Amino acid sequence: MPVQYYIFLSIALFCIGVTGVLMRRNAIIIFMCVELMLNAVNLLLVAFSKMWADAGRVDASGAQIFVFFIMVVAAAEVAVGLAIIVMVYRNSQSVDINIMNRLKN
Amino acid sequence: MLTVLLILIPLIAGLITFGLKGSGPKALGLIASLASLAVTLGALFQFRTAPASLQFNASWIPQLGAQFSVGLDGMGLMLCLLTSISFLLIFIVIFNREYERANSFYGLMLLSQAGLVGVFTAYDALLFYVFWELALIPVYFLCSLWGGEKRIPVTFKFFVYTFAGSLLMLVGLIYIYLQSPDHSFSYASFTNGSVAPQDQSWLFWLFFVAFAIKMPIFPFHTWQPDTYEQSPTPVTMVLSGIMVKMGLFGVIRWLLPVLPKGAYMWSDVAIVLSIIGIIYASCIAIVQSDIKRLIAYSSIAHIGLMSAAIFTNNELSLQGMMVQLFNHGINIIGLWIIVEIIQQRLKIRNLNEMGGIAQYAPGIAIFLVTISLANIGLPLTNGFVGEFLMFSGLYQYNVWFMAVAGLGIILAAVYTLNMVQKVIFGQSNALTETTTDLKANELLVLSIIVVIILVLGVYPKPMLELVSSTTELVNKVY
Amino acid sequence: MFTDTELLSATTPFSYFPIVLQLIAALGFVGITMLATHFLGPKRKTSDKLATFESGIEQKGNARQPVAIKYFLTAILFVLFDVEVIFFYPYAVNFKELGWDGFMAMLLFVAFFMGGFFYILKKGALKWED
Amino acid sequence: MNIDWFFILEKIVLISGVLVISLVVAMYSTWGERKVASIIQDRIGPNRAGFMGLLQPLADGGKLFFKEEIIPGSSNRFLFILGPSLAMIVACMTSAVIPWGDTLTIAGHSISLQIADINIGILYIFGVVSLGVYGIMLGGWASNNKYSLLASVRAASQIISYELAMGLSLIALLMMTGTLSIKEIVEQQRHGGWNVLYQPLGFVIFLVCSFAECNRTPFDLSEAESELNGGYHLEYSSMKLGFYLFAEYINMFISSALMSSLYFGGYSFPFMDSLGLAPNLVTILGTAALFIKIICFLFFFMWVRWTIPRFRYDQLMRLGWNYMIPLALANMLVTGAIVLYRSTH
Amino acid sequence: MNALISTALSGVVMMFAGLFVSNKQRIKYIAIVVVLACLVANLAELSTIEAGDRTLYGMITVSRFSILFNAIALGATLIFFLLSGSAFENVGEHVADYFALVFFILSGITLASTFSSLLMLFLAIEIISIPQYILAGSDKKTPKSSEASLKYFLMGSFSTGILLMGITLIYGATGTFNVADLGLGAGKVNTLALCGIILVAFALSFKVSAAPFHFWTPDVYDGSPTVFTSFMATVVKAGGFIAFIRIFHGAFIGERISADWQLLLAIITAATLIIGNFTAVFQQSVKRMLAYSSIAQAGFMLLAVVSVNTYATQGIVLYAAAYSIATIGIFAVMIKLKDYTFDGFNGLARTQPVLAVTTAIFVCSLAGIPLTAGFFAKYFVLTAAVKQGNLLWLVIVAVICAAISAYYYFRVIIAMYFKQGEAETAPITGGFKVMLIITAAIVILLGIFPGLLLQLI
Repeated sequence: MPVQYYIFLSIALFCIGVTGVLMRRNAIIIFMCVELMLNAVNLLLVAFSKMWADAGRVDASGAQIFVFFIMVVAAAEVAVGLAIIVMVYRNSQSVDINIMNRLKN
Repeated sequence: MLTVLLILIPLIAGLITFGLKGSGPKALGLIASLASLAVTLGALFQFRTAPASLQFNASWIPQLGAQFSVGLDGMGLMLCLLTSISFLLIFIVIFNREYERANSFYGLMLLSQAGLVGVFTAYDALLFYVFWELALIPVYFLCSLWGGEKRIPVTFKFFVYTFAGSLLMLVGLIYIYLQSPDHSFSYASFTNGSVAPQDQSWLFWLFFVAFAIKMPIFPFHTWQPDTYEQSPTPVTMVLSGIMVKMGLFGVIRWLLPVLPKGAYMWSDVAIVLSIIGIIYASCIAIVQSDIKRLIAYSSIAHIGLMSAAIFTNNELSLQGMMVQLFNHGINIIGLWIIVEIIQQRLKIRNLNEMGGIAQYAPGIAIFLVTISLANIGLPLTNGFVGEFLMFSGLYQYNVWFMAVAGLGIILAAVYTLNMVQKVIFGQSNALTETTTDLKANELLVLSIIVVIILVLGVYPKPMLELVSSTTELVNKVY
Repeated sequence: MFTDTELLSATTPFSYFPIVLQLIAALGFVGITMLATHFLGPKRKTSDKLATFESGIEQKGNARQPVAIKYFLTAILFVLFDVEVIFFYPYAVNFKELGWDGFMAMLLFVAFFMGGFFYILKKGALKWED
Repeated sequence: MNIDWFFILEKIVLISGVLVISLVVAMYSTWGERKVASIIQDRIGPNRAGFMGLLQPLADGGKLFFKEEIIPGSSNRFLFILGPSLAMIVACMTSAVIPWGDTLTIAGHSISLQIADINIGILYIFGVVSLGVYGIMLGGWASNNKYSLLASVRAASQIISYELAMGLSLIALLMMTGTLSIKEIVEQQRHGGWNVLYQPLGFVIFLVCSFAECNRTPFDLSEAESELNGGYHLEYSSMKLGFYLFAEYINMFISSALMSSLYFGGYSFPFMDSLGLAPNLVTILGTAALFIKIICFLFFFMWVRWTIPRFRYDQLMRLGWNYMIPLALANMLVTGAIVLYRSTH
Repeated sequence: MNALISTALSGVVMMFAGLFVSNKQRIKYIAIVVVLACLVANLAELSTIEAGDRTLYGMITVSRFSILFNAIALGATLIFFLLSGSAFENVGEHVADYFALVFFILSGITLASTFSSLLMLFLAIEIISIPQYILAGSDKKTPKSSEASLKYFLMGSFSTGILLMGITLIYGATGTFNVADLGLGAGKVNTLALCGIILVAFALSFKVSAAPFHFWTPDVYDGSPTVFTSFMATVVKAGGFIAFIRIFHGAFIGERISADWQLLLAIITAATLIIGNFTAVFQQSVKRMLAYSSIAQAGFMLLAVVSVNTYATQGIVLYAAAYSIATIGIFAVMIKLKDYTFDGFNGLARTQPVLAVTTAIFVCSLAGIPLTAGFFAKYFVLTAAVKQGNLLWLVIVAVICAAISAYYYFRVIIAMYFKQGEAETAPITGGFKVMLIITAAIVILLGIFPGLLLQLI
């Protein structure tokens, strides 16, 4: 399949993620949208890696290594993020980011 | 080396003063200012014999092409002289005053002296900027700590105003620095005309605003009357006697030679602003009833005339203006001292509540009259020489300007004499009847001032000679 | 496209095609069974029947309360360690080509892994008895 | 577009076959379980429906269809249905990469008895199996029942904990084989020896983890009747309950198949290449061998269930984290060192 | 290289120190010794790169500049530990873990100053960010803290996604992650690459809290435990900037491509300056004021990013040092106070003259008054921007904002010196005062002789 398909798919996924982050109010859903963004990037990286490999670059596998790094970092983020969300939930019985305006004043 | 000493004496003395207790600060302040005066006189002597030896260069930030470069020319020497005399006089006058946290007060005073001398001696643009700011900080603290009721917002305004102005100047300095072929802040590379004329046009404003705020010129003057009013009088003396001269000095040293074409382009605007300032300040002064504010506005008017004179591109008026730098400083300090004395005695500043002091304190009356006349510029007083030269220069530049500015003289006479009349003549009241006459230290200070007024009024030649070298230099470039 | 050789060589996306088929089959099976049981079974609903079961006593409150934090901790630790385990896979597959150098690098990795492991053990993250 | 319809047909037949066999095996596992239990406990077990009760599973299955479908009022309807469906789908999907046998040649077409020979078969299995946790979690959470929730949380953290050790134990195997394709691993064993000979420890760890992954005793904490009233599917009835039960048995079946393939040679049997039989016959015999191995494993699963008591939860977690993981790592390192040593000397 | 390894190991050391050492005081001392060791290890590498920059597997490049920056970051951290290390105890139980997290952040910063591959840039940014999320929420009992943490986390991970997309697009356009090989300057501007650059700019703006991506900053800085706010607003922010400047000056330079992002960044800079300064004016809490001021200061540092010349790189180093030290100092004093509003500082000059004087010096440095380090920091970034030529409007905006900044900074001085009141403080030890004085002395020394630092570059 042409690389454009992957590019469009991942851009679409990324945009869905961005929209989700900006529109949704539930911390967990926002977080999932962020993960969606990261995975869109992963897909795109692999697609580009294939593209450049086809174009004859020998170091194109670097992008796939990058994907691994993203996954690891995403995992670390998940770990921290879930812990934070659990903590917030236990503190305020809610993960709605709108009610967290106590900080504002 | 003497030049460095001139900065170091007040600086070190100031720092030491912070740690002193009791009457130590007072004594040290006096000693330091005496020493400064002595050094200044020494420098004056050396200036006649070996002027080059007053230059001092040391490495500071080689990466930037900034040097610790200080030196004294005629104008600088004159202003240093003014500074050392003024501080000495101030310290003598307030010798019998008790200030809360005296060590901080005297320390800050001395630090501001160091900053002022630094400004007058710096021959490196960055150094000049540093001193320029440095002179401001102690004064800010002095006003805020020992000033009147509304001191905090007022001095804050003053600080932010001047700080903003000087930051603009910093941008200008940086721009010129980057334009200079050898990437140096030295005076020489600033004045060698490497700035393109189209750049000079806008750079002029960066500098001019900074200096105009300091002088202050209409419409940048709004901080000034409030600050003068709210500051403790010794600080007001420093502000009006010396600090405003920083602005004028800045124009002569760092604006005209550096951006001659820019100054030429905008001289009309600058003069018009100055003249508006004269008339505006004089009119307000006439209706003022607070004596401190009155003198503050009168200072705006006088400074306006001086700044107008700078931009006339005329050797005569420039020379007159420089002499006036000194004379105005002496006169205004004299006035402030008298105000301080009156305020000390009566605890009021409202002119309408005063009157008849002449009967009870003839000494005050005599000195007030003398100094006021000098301030108006009566012939045979020191003010006359400068004003005459400035007016003649202005006349050559544009007769209409001169005519309007001349109106200022008349107005000055009106409000000054009005003040004199209200304070010392007229009906005395219960309050003014208690006025005691001058004490020894006050008498001494005022006498010195009057002597200076008269001597320079009759024999201004040494002053004119002192500044002539600077005038020539400026005129050559301009 | 869709020829034997293409499908059998394990490098193209098409070798995953049978999996898609199986997914369709599984979905179909599950869906049909679900529908079947839905229509075949009797429907006699009573409120007692629809109440959640609590060993015969009255239902109390909502069940969805936070459970012990230990479970979350386990989940978080799993995420972290699982990702580290994933790193072993590409290494294991290419292990012979990488030789002793790769082995040393892996030893370092294992050392860090064990460092983290030891840390959480000492921190009591896995201590279930209070 | 040139579509190979025969190929598709072949795959559809194979998939249907595998699915049917999975279900049948699962059904008869229930029968087997009861029989094994009765033998071990010295009783008779199911014997009414058909010969030796062989029709019992069919009766049970049919019954589930006709039971009333109850969805508790306070549950989340969508997730409540999704849970068992997901569990079942996942169970059905894992079989896709198991090589059930070598290739058959029919009418010039060579037919692989593996649904999809992808080069990352093991990763595929891990990926799909970890989805199974969702089935349990969703079911337990959607029921809105305290027992269900607790059971599902327990099950989830148990499964993920043992997944780590499971993954680690396989790495040692991968170091030896150098591939992630299950078919290739089996083929290597066909020519070399069975992997269990070289990886005994790895196998044991994998076996233990399989027990935990399938929620089998002694790791069936999530279904501990005595404390949780039946676990995460407490609120389920009719075929939805059936799905959970079936899924569990299918998982058992698949892990048996996987263990057979990874450690016991899969469809290969001793001397299969030296008997000089027709290739198709060898293939059929190989498949039969695989199923024998699978049945042995299934029996082992049941044997253990009726022999060993259940762990306490803290013991279970401690075993998983404190012993299995370090053991698997050590196994990996030792294997790595030995393999490298042998290849360089 | 040394710095990277030593800081990462230090983090591990601190983690385990927490397991074996129960005395919190002792943990602090361990941390101080360890950070000193890192500093020494970092400077020891200076001799090995005499011959030139050292590149490691195309991933990181160690240069004089990076070592110097790391030295500043480590030095600032040392000061931070010395001044505020004991405040760690007040946050929660896991003191050693907090120190460990700080060290991990430091290793991220060292990576940010040495990366030569976009992969390492990403890692650096993440290693800096993730521990911060934890630190922000480390005060588990306070809802404010956990909310700050959640906000920071959500926004931070969002920006990470943006950053990654940017990097990926750049990769798609160029086929390499290596900063030196990107070759964006040559030839026509690639739209894909430009999009990537813009996304990277947005993401990094997020991380350094530049407007309009700054909105998380005040809440997070306000909600986090003060001692960590101090670190987050200083050293960490400097780390973000070093990444910013290295990627933009190192990789995205070209005839046209620079102009494209320069305008964008110039607008961001102006917005940051204006928003940061104007909103800081209205704050009643010093902590919140410092949060906004950190945005404002970020605006000044962005000036260095916008202008591509040597003054900018020198400026960012000087700025990082000046800003970090001064802010750490103010925070250290603030932690000792009972009340974080301006009124809480009232009369501090009378009750604690040493604290007041040093705070005044720090505040002056932040405002950019001459003879403090802050002046030369501002000087350099302004020079860089003036040198750029087409950014004079931005310079003017900057200096006006600098004047405004004097307004709110001096409110602290006004409160301390000119207002009546009895500022309540926690007990102040002599050692703390000595440390404050030393810190203030460093600020002044750098203000008089910035050459001390510059000659190292």
